[in-house]
Amino acid sequence: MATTAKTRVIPAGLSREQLHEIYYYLRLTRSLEERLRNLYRQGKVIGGLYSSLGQEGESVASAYALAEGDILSPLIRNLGAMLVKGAKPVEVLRQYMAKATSPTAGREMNIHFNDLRLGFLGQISHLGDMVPVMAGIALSFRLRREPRVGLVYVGDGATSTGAFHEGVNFAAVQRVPLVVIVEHNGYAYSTPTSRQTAVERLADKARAYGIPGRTVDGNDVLAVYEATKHAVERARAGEGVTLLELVTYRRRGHAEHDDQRYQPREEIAAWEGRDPIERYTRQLRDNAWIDDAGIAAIDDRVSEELDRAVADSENDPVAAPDTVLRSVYLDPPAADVLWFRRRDA
Amino acid sequence: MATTAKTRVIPAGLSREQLHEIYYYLRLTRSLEERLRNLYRQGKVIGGLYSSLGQEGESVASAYALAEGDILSPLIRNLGAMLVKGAKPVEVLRQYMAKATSPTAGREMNIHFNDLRLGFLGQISHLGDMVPVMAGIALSFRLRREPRVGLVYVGDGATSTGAFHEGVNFAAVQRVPLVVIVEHNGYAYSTPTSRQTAVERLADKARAYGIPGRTVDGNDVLAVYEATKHAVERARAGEGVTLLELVTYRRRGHAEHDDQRYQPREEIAAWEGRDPIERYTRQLRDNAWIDDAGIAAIDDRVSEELDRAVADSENDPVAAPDTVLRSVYLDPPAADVLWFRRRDA
Amino acid sequence: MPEVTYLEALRQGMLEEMERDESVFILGEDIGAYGGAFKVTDGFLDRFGPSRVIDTPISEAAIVGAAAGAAHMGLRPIAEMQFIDFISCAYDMLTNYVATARYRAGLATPIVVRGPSGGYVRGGPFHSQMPEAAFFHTPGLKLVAPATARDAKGLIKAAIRDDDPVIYFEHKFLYRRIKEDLPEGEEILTPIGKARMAREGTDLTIVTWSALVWKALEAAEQVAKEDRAEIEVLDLRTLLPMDDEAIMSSTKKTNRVLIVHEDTRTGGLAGEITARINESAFEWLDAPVRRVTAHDTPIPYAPTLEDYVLPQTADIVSAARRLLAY
Amino acid sequence: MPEVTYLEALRQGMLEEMERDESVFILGEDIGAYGGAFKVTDGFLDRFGPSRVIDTPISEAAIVGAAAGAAHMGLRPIAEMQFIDFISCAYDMLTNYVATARYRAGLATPIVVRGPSGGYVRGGPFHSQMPEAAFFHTPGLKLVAPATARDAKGLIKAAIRDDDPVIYFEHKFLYRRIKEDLPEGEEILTPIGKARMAREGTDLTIVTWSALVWKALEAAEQVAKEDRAEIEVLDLRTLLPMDDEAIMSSTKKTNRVLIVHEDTRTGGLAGEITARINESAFEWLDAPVRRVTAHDTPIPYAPTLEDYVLPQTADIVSAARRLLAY
Ligand SMILES: Cc1ncc(C[n+]2csc(CCOP(=O)(O)OP(=O)(O)O)c2C)c(N)n1
Ligand SMILES: Cc1ncc(C[n+]2csc(CCOP(=O)(O)OP(=O)(O)O)c2C)c(N)n1
Ligand SMILES: [Mg+2]
Ligand SMILES: [Mg+2]
Repeated sequence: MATTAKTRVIPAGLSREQLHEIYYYLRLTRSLEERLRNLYRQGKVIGGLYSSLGQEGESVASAYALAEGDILSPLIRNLGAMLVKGAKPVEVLRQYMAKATSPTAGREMNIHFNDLRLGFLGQISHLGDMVPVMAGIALSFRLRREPRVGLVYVGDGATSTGAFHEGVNFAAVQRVPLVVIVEHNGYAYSTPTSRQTAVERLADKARAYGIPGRTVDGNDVLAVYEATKHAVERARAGEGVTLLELVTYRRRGHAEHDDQRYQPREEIAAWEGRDPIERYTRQLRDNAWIDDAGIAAIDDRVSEELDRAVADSENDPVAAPDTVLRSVYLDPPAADVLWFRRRDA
Repeated sequence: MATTAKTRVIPAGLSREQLHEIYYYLRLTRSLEERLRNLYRQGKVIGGLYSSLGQEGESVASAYALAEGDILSPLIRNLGAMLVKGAKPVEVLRQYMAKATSPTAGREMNIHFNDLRLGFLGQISHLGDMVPVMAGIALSFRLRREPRVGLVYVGDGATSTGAFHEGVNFAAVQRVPLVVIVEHNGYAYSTPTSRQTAVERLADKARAYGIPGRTVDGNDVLAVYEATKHAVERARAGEGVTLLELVTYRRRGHAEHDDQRYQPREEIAAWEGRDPIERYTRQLRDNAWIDDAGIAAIDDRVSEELDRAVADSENDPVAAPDTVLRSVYLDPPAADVLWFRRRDA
Repeated sequence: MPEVTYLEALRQGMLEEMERDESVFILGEDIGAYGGAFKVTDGFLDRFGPSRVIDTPISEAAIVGAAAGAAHMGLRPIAEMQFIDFISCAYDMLTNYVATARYRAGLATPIVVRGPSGGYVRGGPFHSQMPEAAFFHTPGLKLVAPATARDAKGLIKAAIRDDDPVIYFEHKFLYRRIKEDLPEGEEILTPIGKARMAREGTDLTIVTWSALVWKALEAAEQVAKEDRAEIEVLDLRTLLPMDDEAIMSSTKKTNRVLIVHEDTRTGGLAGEITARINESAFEWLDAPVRRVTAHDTPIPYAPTLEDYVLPQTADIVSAARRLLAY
Repeated sequence: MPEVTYLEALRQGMLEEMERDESVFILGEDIGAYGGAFKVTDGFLDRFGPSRVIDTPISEAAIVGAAAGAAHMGLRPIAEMQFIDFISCAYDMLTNYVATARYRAGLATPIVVRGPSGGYVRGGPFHSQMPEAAFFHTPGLKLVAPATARDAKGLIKAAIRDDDPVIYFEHKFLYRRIKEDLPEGEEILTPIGKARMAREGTDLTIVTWSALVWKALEAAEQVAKEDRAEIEVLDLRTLLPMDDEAIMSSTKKTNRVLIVHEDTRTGGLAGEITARINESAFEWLDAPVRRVTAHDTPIPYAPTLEDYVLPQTADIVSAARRLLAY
């Protein structure tokens, strides 16, 4: 046998290739955010920059548990999930720089874009609203008897919204194939979870809806994968909604401008020690599921891809207003040009 | 000793007089609704008529657990609670007949009126909205360190609203002195609870908010009193919110016009057998807390009071439009009379 | 030709579309076993089964949001609000999510949100609203408000087929009060965006819609008889997008315009219509554009009070006379 | 006299009222330890403690509802929306509960709901809204929208003292962009319901408010220089109730009116203002009332797109010239 005695059976039915692919997405997410941070510092990002540092593990692993045809709705910190579902780094870069070539042609910000064919639905800013919408997408799967599953991410903070409540309850009573992932990262902007809700374990929120709730270590990539996979399979089997609380930590501020003064330094440091990517890499290495050369190869690939993506986006033209009035409706196809902008009026 | 051997110690620290007073409110509620039904049949009620038949027990007993200074917000089926808090039958009659003399001078319907001095806040139709408002009232108690408590009623159906969720969560995390009573009466209009939520016990909804939840037999007057009293005392002691599920049954339709075709006849019959007033009366009698003469005296008093109330309302003038534009604001004091109604314009 | 009420026409429209197109389904509170608070969907559950007639929890935001999600996937949901007053609970979902979905994300959201609207039924402040102005202001939504049985049917069918989100305000005062002969085999489709000439006239144009069309017609008859003036009544039918052409051509014909709506004055749609006439037909005006609307208060419950606050036929007559005399 | 930004003036106004009146408190998301997304309440927690500066869950309906409840009991809450765009989540609570409380139930609800509003900051569709039209239509609410630092202070103080619910739209583009000398000891109170003459003129009236006041003034200067025409600029300050008198008296003076607002055209407040002018000053008009507004789309994110969709100084100049030439 080629593998050493240290090689353990890979859990959760994953193959070696899949483990490597997960590593690729983790690295891609983190590195893409690093590139974005550079561009932000250069003043090339329009508006705010959001980071998922420390949360890439749960984002990537949960999305990885979905199959083709399944649809997820990401949050601002789910860049990783979108990449898994096929969003391209160049698209993300173009979005952040408001380029004409971006998926929304400069109409929307950052990772607010979608591709339902690939399987991700773009969010709006209003927290909680995507839960009912995803309940409806999952409802359409049930109504058409398609073996597809929906997955929606919400933050600890967003669990306080009325839309979250109405959406989860609706989904639960309609038994639609939906997985609700609560990313418990300790803060909603500056608000610690203890000020958001009086429960300790956000998984307990599932009790209000008569659905199973489970708390998972969000920085344990394989545990997240396994738990999500199980919830996805339940949903696909017609057993309805599952709520997963993934416990993790937001290591950077709400957005790049946030000085995080409300996050104790030691707390941040402690979570640095639990970095999900390092932990996963160690696990891969310790179990001999990958070797150093393998890691280096992936890292290089990521680096090259991102070099290309930055080059392919940075100098693109900003969106020009010639199309800006189109597609408010399908019909009429464009909004009126107002009189003070028309030469003839 | 004058009382017989059968006399048991009265539970929940209630006195005999209080037991009799509770009986009075139960009878008053049921009889007032009977009077209203007559007026409705005579076409004197404007719009719909709502009945709490079978729920008077929980409504009266829970309100009875409050002290002076406490404030409750009733639902359409909490006539009993309002009467306990000091609303007058004549006011209710005038409201239902849209009289000029009614508490809202004909502006609002049925039991949608309030008296904060007496301790009840009028509801609006939009289900769930009173929960945040009562959370705010309870918050004001906490902020001012007043030893007062708020109590809000919601139906099984209203637990599905976003406002319910936001309000209970807000109240729980702010630890305000609030009691949330979920009247689980089996239906929301025609919708059985099984279509409203996937939980069996609505008390479980408390789990989502980190507050205690308890299920109580809503047709057991003393059990409701005791449970509410306990929740009120917890709140008054600064221990925060309690959610009580009172299990009962809506024996009439959503409103008087509703044919109840969706409620199985046997189900209604079964609950008739569990009538809270009969049960309470039996309990009073069996324990010799009242005798037949005592009951007859209260029944007579109720009857006389209602005769008077009907006489004092039936022939009152309907509201005249002379004041209808006033008090949209404190300042300006009245809305404009529109030009087509003015002689001078 | 059978006589059909406004409510029955609406029912028929939905039934026909549900028969025609499997992707159409309906969801809302008490619409299944109970057939809806006004029995608009009576019998639908038996006919189409529980996966196309879905009783929901009391969750207007979720009803609209779920409809939007299903619509993205190619279904065509009709979401019923038990009373249109409760659409306010879905205001965020409609104005932020639904209305912008095509613009920001290229998503088709062919949903219809409909419900019993309007006053004159002693419903009090929360069962009498006509909340058209709340949504009129949001690009991406379409708004329709039929006045006749024919249009009740024609507009619901058109709304269901429209690829954009449509809010359909059905007037509960009209449900069983008006009847019309509707041919059975005929496919009735009322184009969205086109007004209807409800009465031709030469001396004054009334622009109106929904229940007020009938009061305007009554007023026009009275003025014709008593004042020998001919009022033209334009029934807008679609509020957004608005049929500017029809409004302007009638304005240019009669040179006097009265806008009549049931909503409050301040912020009601009459303002926008006045502005558009002002912009496009100012020179044709022989008198200021004026409006007959509700007073600026909530809608009170007592019949006497409601009748005072809401516009009545006599108000339209009085306003028309003043405008004619201008 | 110290130079004070618009944001600082707003802060000062709240601080002064909180010092003056113990019943004033503030609640909202991240307003305590963090001092608010824009640092408007920076330091408030230290100064007033956690029972007067309350960090809430992400629950706009509960924030507004709880404020209303506390207000019924005699407190005077200021509810912050982190961005005013999220007020849509409290739309039901505001329009149905809060706005009607006095009318239907005799309840005083002296709350202020405020938050960063408006565009020109590359905030995209959900951080750029100016949702005045959504509430303008509801009797029972008052709406204010200061343009200057003085009014930022004067209106927040007046709003806090007002016995009716007030929505205070503070313009985030102005926060740190404008400065004004504000005397320290002076009690600044801007009366609610009164417009401000921002620039006197004789040839054309611009009716506007909030950030657009500044663009209107810029345009007026340019027109004065290049066209030798004097534009009067009326800053409404309060949107509801509106200062009709000021609008009419300026209209009657200049005989030409241009309404300028940042909201979309259809359903924006310009419609109502046009209707009012039409009703009350039709005979004084030498030209149609016209409006410069945003285009009827959501607000896009890219600077180029946002600049196209929102009204700019050049648009006002172009519109004013056409009106002057009418
Ligand atoms: C309805 C609503 N209210 C307020 C906001 C402003 N806001 C944006 S992100 C955020 C915090 C979100 O926290 P959480 O849900 O925990 O997600 P996280 O950022 O931690 O991933 C807030 C308050 C919003 N987007 N939507
Ligand atoms: C937000 C909202 N949606 C819909 C309605 C219409 N409606 C009035 S009562 C009712 C059923 C209420 O059921 P429940 O809460 O169980 O109270 P119950 O009538 O059983 O006491 C419905 C759907 C409403 N009032 N508010
Ligand atoms: Mg969080
Ligand atoms: Mg019920």
